[in-house]
Amino acid sequence: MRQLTLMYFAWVREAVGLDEERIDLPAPDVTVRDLIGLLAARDGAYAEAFADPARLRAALDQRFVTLDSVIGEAKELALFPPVTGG
Amino acid sequence: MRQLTLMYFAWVREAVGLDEERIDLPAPDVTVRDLIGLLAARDGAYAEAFADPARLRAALDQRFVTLDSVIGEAKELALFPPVTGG
Amino acid sequence: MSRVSIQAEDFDPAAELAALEGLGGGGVASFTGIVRGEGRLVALELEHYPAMTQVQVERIVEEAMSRWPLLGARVIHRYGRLEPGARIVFVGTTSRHRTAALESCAFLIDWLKSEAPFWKKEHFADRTAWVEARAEDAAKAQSWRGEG
Amino acid sequence: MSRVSIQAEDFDPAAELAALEGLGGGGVASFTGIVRGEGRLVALELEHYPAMTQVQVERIVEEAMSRWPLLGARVIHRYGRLEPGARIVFVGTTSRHRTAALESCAFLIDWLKSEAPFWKKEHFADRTAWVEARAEDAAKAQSWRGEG
Repeated sequence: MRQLTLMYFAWVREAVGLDEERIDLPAPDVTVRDLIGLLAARDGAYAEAFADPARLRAALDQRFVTLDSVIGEAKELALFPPVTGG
Repeated sequence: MRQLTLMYFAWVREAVGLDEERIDLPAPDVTVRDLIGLLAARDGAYAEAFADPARLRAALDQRFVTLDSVIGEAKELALFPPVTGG
Repeated sequence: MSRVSIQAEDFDPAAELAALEGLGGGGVASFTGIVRGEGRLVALELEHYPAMTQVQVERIVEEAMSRWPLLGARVIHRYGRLEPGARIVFVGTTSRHRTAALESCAFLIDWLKSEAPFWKKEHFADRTAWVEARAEDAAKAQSWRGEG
Repeated sequence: MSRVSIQAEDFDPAAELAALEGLGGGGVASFTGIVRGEGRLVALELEHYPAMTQVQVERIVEEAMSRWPLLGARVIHRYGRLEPGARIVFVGTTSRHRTAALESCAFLIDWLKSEAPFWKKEHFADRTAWVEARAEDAAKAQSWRGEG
């Protein structure tokens, strides 16, 4: 089973208490939204952070993607709130 | 008969060979366009400079006006090509 | 806070930006116009209408201050003989809102092009030519009429 | 010529403007974003996604270079802890056409707001708060999709 690196930023990082972690990818055709669902099914802190996918944005291998994108061959998935740079 | 100061800029100034001059105002209700006509009726250099009113712009007492504006109580009429600042 | 300078001397954009940054607005936009050295241009000569220029440019700045929530606006426009590479004009604005700073900066430079009493003459080695006003500059300035 | 710096250190807008002026474009536009000291803000903390930031901002700059005839573009974005009055971001562009310089500068700052992986956290004396993205910023960035 292939591994995927998850990275968290801003309040997502603070909520789960981790910068990054590695997880087993259930299947290559899962979507970002599927993974958010898996994370929301974990304990309290995760459940809260990932309860509402509409609050989250994602990047696969450092490219912004929609939540319905398939993980495919990507090595790194970052989850974070909408960006506030500039 | 009231006097009016005429000021010339850019190629208008160069064409007539003067920065400014004073003229007698024929009547207070003449327009800028009327005065341009009077200037065009002068000798060769003036005739050429003022032949085509469409090439000219005007300011009365330091405010841009259209050529159909009446001179009225103004003391200074400037005639020049379209501006090219900035 | 707004200030207009019509001057022969060069200016320091850094000092102008620093003053605008100090007003606490959060966003500072600027535009600097420079003499291009194209077609073997030797110099650009800027003539203006001294009795009118300062007042007219101040009117344009007041218009910008009334249309956008600006904390500051600064305009410097030079006249006289300017060689390629020399600065001609500086517009700087600051606001709490980046869009207000950016739009008012664009508005000011567009309006200076069509509403400030300056005329440019190009000096080449063998001839001189008055710069013709461009219809698109007038259209650009007029396009602000319908907005804001 | 374009350059992107993602850095903790402050920068000197004057040096950046001077470099852009030297490219011979005739028009230089800039925007500098500064931390506002509102609501008793003690500091702003900028977090970013290092593996992504440089590449992503370079993509945005390439997009600007391909949409407008620019001679140069410069973007500097800071991260880390920044106090009120500190500079956060600098965008500078230069072109033969003032409208290209002004529009691309506005485009770049609008896109940095919605497409650069930075997150701002506000530190007050008694609490902290992540800055919420504003719908109007996303709309502003999207508005460039239909143009150019």
